Amino acid sequence: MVSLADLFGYAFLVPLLMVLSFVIVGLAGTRLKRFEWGGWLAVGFAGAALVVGVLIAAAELMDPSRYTNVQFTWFHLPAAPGVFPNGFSLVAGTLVDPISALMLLVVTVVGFLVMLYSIGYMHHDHGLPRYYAELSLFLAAMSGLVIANNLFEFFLFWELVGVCSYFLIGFYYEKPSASSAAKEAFLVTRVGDVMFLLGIFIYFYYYATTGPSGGWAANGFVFVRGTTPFLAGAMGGQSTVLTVAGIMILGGAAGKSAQFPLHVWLPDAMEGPTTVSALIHAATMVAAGVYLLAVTSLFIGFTSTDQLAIVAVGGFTTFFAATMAVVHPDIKRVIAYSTISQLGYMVLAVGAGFAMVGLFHLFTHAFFKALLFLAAGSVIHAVGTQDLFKMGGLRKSMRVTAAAFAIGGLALAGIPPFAGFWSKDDVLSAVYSQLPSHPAYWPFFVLAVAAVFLTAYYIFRAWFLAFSGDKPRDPTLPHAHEGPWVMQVPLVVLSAFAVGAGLFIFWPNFQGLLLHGAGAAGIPPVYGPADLALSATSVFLGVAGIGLAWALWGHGKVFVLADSSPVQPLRRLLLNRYYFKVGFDWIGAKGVYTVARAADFVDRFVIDGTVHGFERMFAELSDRLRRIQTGVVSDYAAYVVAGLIAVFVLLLFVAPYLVAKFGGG
Amino acid sequence: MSGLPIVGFVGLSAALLAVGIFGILTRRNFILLLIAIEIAMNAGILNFVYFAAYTGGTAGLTGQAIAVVLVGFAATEVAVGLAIVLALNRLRGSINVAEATELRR
Amino acid sequence: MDVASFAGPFLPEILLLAGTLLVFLLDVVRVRRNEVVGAVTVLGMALALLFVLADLGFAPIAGLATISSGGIDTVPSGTPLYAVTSLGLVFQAIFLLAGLLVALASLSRPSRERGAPIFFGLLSLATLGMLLVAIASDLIFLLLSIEITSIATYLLVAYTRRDARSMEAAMKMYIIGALSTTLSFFGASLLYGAYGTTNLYAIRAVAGTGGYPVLVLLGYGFLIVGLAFKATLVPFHAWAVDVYDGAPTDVTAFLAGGSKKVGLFAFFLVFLGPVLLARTAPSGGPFTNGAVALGPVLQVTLSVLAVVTMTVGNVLALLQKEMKRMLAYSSISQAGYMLIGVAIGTAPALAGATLQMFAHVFMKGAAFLLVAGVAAWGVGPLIEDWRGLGTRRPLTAVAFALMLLSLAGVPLTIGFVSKFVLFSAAVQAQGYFVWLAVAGLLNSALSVFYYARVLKVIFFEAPAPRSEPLGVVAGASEPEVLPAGGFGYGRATAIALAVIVIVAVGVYPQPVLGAIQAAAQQFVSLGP
Amino acid sequence: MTLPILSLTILTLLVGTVATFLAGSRARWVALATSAVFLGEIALIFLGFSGWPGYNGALVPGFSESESYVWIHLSWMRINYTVGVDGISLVLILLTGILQVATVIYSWGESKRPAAYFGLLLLTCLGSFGVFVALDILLFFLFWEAVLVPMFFLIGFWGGPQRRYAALKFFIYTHVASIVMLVGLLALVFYSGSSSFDFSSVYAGARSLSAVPQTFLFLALFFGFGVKFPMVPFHTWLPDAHVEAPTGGSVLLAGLLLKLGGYGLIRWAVEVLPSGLHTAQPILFFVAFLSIVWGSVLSLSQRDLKRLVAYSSINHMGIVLLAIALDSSLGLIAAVLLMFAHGIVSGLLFMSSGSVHHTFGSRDIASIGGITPTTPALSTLIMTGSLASLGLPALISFPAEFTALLATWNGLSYWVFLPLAILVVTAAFYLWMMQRLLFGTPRGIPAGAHDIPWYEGAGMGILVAFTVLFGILPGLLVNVIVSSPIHGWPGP
Amino acid sequence: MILEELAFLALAVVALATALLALLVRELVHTILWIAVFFVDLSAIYFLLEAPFLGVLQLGVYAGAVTVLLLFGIMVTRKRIFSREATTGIGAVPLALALVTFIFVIASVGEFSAGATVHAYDPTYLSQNLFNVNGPWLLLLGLIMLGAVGGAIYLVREGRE
Repeated sequence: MVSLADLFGYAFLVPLLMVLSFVIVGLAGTRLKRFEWGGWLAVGFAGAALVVGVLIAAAELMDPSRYTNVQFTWFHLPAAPGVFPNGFSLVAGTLVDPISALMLLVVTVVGFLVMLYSIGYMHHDHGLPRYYAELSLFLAAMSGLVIANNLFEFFLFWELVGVCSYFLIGFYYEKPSASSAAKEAFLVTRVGDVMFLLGIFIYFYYYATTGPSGGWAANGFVFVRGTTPFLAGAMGGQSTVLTVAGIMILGGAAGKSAQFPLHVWLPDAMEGPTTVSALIHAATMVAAGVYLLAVTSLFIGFTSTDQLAIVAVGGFTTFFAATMAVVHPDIKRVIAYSTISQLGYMVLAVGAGFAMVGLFHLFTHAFFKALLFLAAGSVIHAVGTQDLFKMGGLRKSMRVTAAAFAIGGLALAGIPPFAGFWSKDDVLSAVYSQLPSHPAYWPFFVLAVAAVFLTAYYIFRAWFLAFSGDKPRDPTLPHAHEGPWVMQVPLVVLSAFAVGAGLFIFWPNFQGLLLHGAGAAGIPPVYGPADLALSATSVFLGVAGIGLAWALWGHGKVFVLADSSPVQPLRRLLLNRYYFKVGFDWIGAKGVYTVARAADFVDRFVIDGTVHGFERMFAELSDRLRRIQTGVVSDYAAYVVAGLIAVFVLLLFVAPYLVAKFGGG
Repeated sequence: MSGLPIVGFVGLSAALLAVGIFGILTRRNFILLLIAIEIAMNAGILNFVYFAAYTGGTAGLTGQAIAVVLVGFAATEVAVGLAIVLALNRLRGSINVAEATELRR
Repeated sequence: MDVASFAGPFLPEILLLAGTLLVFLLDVVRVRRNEVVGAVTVLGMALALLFVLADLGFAPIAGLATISSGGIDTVPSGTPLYAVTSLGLVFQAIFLLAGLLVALASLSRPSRERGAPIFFGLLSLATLGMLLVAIASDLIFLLLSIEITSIATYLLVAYTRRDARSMEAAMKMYIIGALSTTLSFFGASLLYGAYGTTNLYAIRAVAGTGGYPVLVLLGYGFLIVGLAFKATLVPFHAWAVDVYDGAPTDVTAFLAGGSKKVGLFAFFLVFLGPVLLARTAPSGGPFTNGAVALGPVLQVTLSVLAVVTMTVGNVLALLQKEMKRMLAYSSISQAGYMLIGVAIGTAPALAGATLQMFAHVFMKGAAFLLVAGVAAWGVGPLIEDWRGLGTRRPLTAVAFALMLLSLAGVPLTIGFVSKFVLFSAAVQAQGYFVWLAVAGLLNSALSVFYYARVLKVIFFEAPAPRSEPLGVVAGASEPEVLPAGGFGYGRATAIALAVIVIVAVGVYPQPVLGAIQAAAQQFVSLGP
Repeated sequence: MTLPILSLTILTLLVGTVATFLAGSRARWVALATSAVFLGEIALIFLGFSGWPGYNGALVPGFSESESYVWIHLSWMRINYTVGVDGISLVLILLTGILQVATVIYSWGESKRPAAYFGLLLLTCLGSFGVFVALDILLFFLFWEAVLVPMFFLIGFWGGPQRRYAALKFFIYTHVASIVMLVGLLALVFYSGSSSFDFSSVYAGARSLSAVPQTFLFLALFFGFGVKFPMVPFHTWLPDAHVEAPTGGSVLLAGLLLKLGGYGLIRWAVEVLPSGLHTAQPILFFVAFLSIVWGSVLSLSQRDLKRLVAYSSINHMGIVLLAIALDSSLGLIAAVLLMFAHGIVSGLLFMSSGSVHHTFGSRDIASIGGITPTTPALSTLIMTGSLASLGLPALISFPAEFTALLATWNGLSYWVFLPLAILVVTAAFYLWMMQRLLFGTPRGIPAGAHDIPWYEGAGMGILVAFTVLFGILPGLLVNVIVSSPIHGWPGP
Repeated sequence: MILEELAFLALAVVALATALLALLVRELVHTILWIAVFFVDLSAIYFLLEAPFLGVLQLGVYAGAVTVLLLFGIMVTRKRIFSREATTGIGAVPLALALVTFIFVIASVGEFSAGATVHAYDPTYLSQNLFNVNGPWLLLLGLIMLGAVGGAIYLVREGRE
């Protein structure tokens, strides 16, 4: 009898299928014109991966307490005295547990849908084999990351998804802005990666001897199923170096998940195709940072200082990103800021100690945010611009899209019963439950709650600008129409998820998944009266935000702020993204590059100059000495006699002195 | 037979050597140079004779024998020098050594 | 005492003497064909070399040996003037090889030249003088033997009678040489005055036990200067550059490859005793520090001279534009390396220095011979004029490159092995001698500059269009072709021989090095 | 019956080199055949390494395969022809084989004196192989210098416009360094009271020296090997040599020559002078950090693609030095891995720089750009090389850099942040280079430019294959490195 | 005793003076004159030192042969026999060098005790020594002369062609 659980060992099939897709499409894509340049092939593989992913998730849902680890040794160093008394192993393997199953479900579902959507959306672009190959590789790396069973392997895929993101952002590489954005994305996340790496090192070092089974190092730092994180068990809580490690992990997560202050790259990453934004920069890759924090908090644990830092970053980013979304005219960037903001919620939840709550929000957010992006993509596909102020009235010609966007917006705004409500409410109430014991969380909690209002406002501002009214504000726009079925099906499916994903929480098996994933820590708090009040507040704020948006932008209105308005400087500040990008560019272009030029000068003229100086010195010396070769034999005789006297002086005075002083021989 | 003044003899040979060196350094006429070399050479020969006289025995005889050989050698050297003088004079029309500076630097 | 047993040990010298006399006799009977007299000379030298090698015990010809190995390497009793040591035999071999190379190459000179008997006669006479130096055990014998070589080489330099340059060179060499000779004999007289003997072994014995007066220091000072002339140490080198430049290039090859080593071997003979043995304190005097032994003082002095010599030689070579003068300066700096061996005075160091001299015959001597051959093609005296030789005459260029690389001490060449052994010995001696090794190695690094520059010109630069080779009308044919014909068989043989030795000994030095090491070991262990 | 496989390999390369020199227009085939045989022999060595019967492994303790013959025996110096391999050398030998075959194929179209060109390439590889197997100081030095000469000619004859200057500079820098190194090696022999130049006796003798002489010896050796690394501030020969060298020369220069320094430091200084390393550690750290920072920052300001890659080599070799200086087994493993990785990756990058030059007549990334539509294959290869060089996982540099940095953390704790931060700069200059050269609107592209010829692609393809293979399975290399006894690695 | 010392003193002064004069006079012929006197004076010193054979040899070889040779050289190279040497002054540096050398040598004299005995030798023993024990010296001298004669004649002979 084959049971679903037998599938757990085959989780590696998901990345493997996508690698196959990458290889086949990458090598043969140019000859597969009939299959949409390999696109259909990629969809097929993604479908197969979806099947595996769904089956695994289903199996895990059936029995949420399972942890299935399969691994092989990557490389092994024999025991040596010092840090690794039991040897040192790096392993690669798959770990199917509640949270990875959950993530796998998200990745395969959204991945498949986006792949399908791309068939229609990307149809007119060049370089499709590259696109599908890279997208396949991304899915491979992302699913690999999700089921990685140790930090090292995690980091490996983490980097790979970053590179895929780099390539896909720079898909339109002829556009300077695209290649620049790709570079920026890579570099900023690289900063985070570097910190992440240091975090890994610290963990490896500190758990080399103290981890389970005689040293974590010996059997490869595998995330071991357990009820308590290592930090609590092995190291007994607080220590400076572990705090540093936690901060480093936070840095890594902040880079990937675009949290303050490493958030600058994500809006610019919108230079890539919208499908890429939907998959990578909304649903999956950017969520990897949150996933990392969750995994770390579950398996390793954070110190309380770390937790405060995480809460601070998450809470602040929530509000900070939302403010920038408020004024932006670009439909994709509005959603991008919204992504940053929503990721902030997740980080906040993980930081407050509720990893599973964060993951739950991640789960719902993946669907409704992908939905929003795909809907936006549909719009862009139709009208060829991303400028909200040029659009208008699209509701009439694009009903499916308008509805999908609205559903996504409602989910995002946290209006019940849409998915976002349940998860966001969980986040807020989870943090709220910690406030009595951690009063330092208060300001960030308040920011997060305030962000709810802004969220509702900006997403409906976008909706009204794009869809309400009679006709586009820019008459030169082409006549809008819905995309082909391949674009509509994902919208519908995702809409369904956006409506219903939050309701999963009432399914006992799903709850079991969250409970078991969390182990002993991070169980969502039980609802009480205070939570109801909180829910009401957040719903009220959401509705208020929508109302304000309707008031200002409804029916195709355009709200124009007077030039003399006192909030005008604030608007400029927000439009310029708090001048962060300018600052980063200045550091990069002016600061570092100037230093580099100076170093180049030193290299050429000081170091090489010294060498040439020696050369000139010898040449000069040679020239001087050459002049004693006068050609007059009497002079030569004089040298001989002078030499004779010199030898006398040497023999009679200098040499005896030296010998007496230093000893001979 | 008692000794002649020791300082005197070594002094004389040293002085002759110095005169010879002085001549070699300052004179420009090849023949004068030859003469200067001979003066210096004679200083050495004088040394041998002098030290032979004060050493005595077989070793002393050796000194005188050296002196005899050196006298012959010095004469031969002058002969070779003169051959070069003549050849040089033929080629350059001058035996001023300071003028022969084609080879330099 | 029958003739054989008397003449036996000196068979090489006698053979060479016979050759010399025969050549002069040929002149008298007006047989002046270059090939004939040359062949006689080559034959004489080759036979002499054969017996020297046999005496050294080289396996295939050891049966020819005229000296039983027991007959050498013991301190001669009494005060004889000559004693055959195995190191002396090694040096005889070196000298004969140098003479042989030059004689072989000179076979290729124009056969109608009238002075051939004089040239070859003087050449073998000079070589004979060198052989005699190698067996000297008496200061006067040594100096007189050197003078044989000196007089012969003065005349060799002046040998092209109608060339004002070579006559000027002869004049300079003569004057400085005569001055140095004078100083040497003066020094010898002071040593004689101090010790009452001129026998080197006797001096060694006395100096080893009896302390030294200032007179001895002065005597050694004079001798250093006198011998430094031959060995071209700085600052007694100034003549050498002009003479190497002005002399007929084959003679230069002999001067650099052969007669220069005479001075250095004389350093071995004269200074090794004091350096090795005289470590007793002096008897006091106006200038000396009362507690210092003779040996270390001489070591320091010679070390300083060695370092100064190699450094100045190299620095001066850096900017030289003329090929011969560059090689001359390089030759001067090489003398500095060789002197290190004396200054250190251990058997390994002596072996290293000896191998260096052996190598120098084939590197520098052959290089000058090659330069002479190339000059005969109409290539000018400047290094610039050698542009493009690598493409025009690749074989010649490669041979020359090998010699230069060997001089620079690039591995798998004999020059590397010799420097390696020498500097190893310096490090092995420890103390401040390690700094000698460092100085020597840095100098050899400095020397790479000018060797590499020459290689660059030869291999990387396009041939000069203006230096039309002889016999080719400008523009009439492609200017890259030099006149047909090579060096001639003799010169080519000599150069090929040198190249073979450079590479063969560079790859597998054990036979040569082993013999030299054994000889040096025995030489050092001589003594009371 | 023992098979003298190492000597046989040297002989093969020697014969192949000579044959190539004489082969005229067929030189490239001879060179390819030699490379193929060489690879086969490397495979045999690998077999022998894992216990293939018939290898005389026990001759030199600690070396799996070794041969020894008398060379020069004097009373005071005993020099043998001794060769042997252990894990470290084996990895680098593999690198030699890979680079040789890749370079030969890449250079298939060389038209300027091909016989001499291929002959010199093979000679360089021969020298490198010799350095990696030599277990006698003289033999080691000999091969060491033997690498210098062909490289001098490769730069000086086939190089760019400034080739003479660059060749001379290269020769003199490295020669001076080898001199200091030689003094150090000689002193190693004689100060340790040994008359034998063999590794094993020097090893035994030198380790028993006290700390002070060990330190002096170590510093001398470090300088000698360090210039080859190259360590800042003795690095300026490298950019010039690379910029002027022909592509094949650049590849071997970066891929093999720099490794000689690292290998020499490990084999002849770190292993035999533990106390010396211990005392000199601060100096090494300083130099390593300086090189890391300097190389990376300077790469950022370069316009010439080759110069950029050359400076990045300085940066990477700085990490190697850092890993070696850590004095831990993990660090040494990381260093060897890094050297292997850098050899492959920098080879790839230099080949692609060469192809850029061949295709567009310039390597100035400020004046040509947007080449991807014209040359997609080349563009992909450049991207692969750059990403590998900046440490992308699943490519070979990643496990190496990861191990190195982990070892750095273990040894130096928070100091690791410096090389980590420099990783960002490294990423920055590669990304910026790609942005300017590969992406954006095409500019400065000559008419008629077309994608690279098959042989250049094949040469780089080989390297890409190994980049991926060992990137995914670094354990293959690590197992080799750790499988032989590790000489006196004390651990941190 | 005193007489001998006085004689030596006188001879030494004459030797020095003639040597200097030979080098400093402007007429070359006068130079030959002075150098002849110098050689004769040295020969006298040899007699004083009980070395009569050397004294005679000095007279014959130096005062006779060498002087004539030099005179011959002057005659050949100068058109007028009484030509003047275009001398170039004395020069401070050469003078200093010569003086310093002198001082160094004279300083070594302090080593010797004054008034050792002067030994006289029978020329018979001298000849035995010269031709027996130290015979090779003469052989070497012969070789030197062989080279000198052969080469010098070759050099000079060209002049007559």
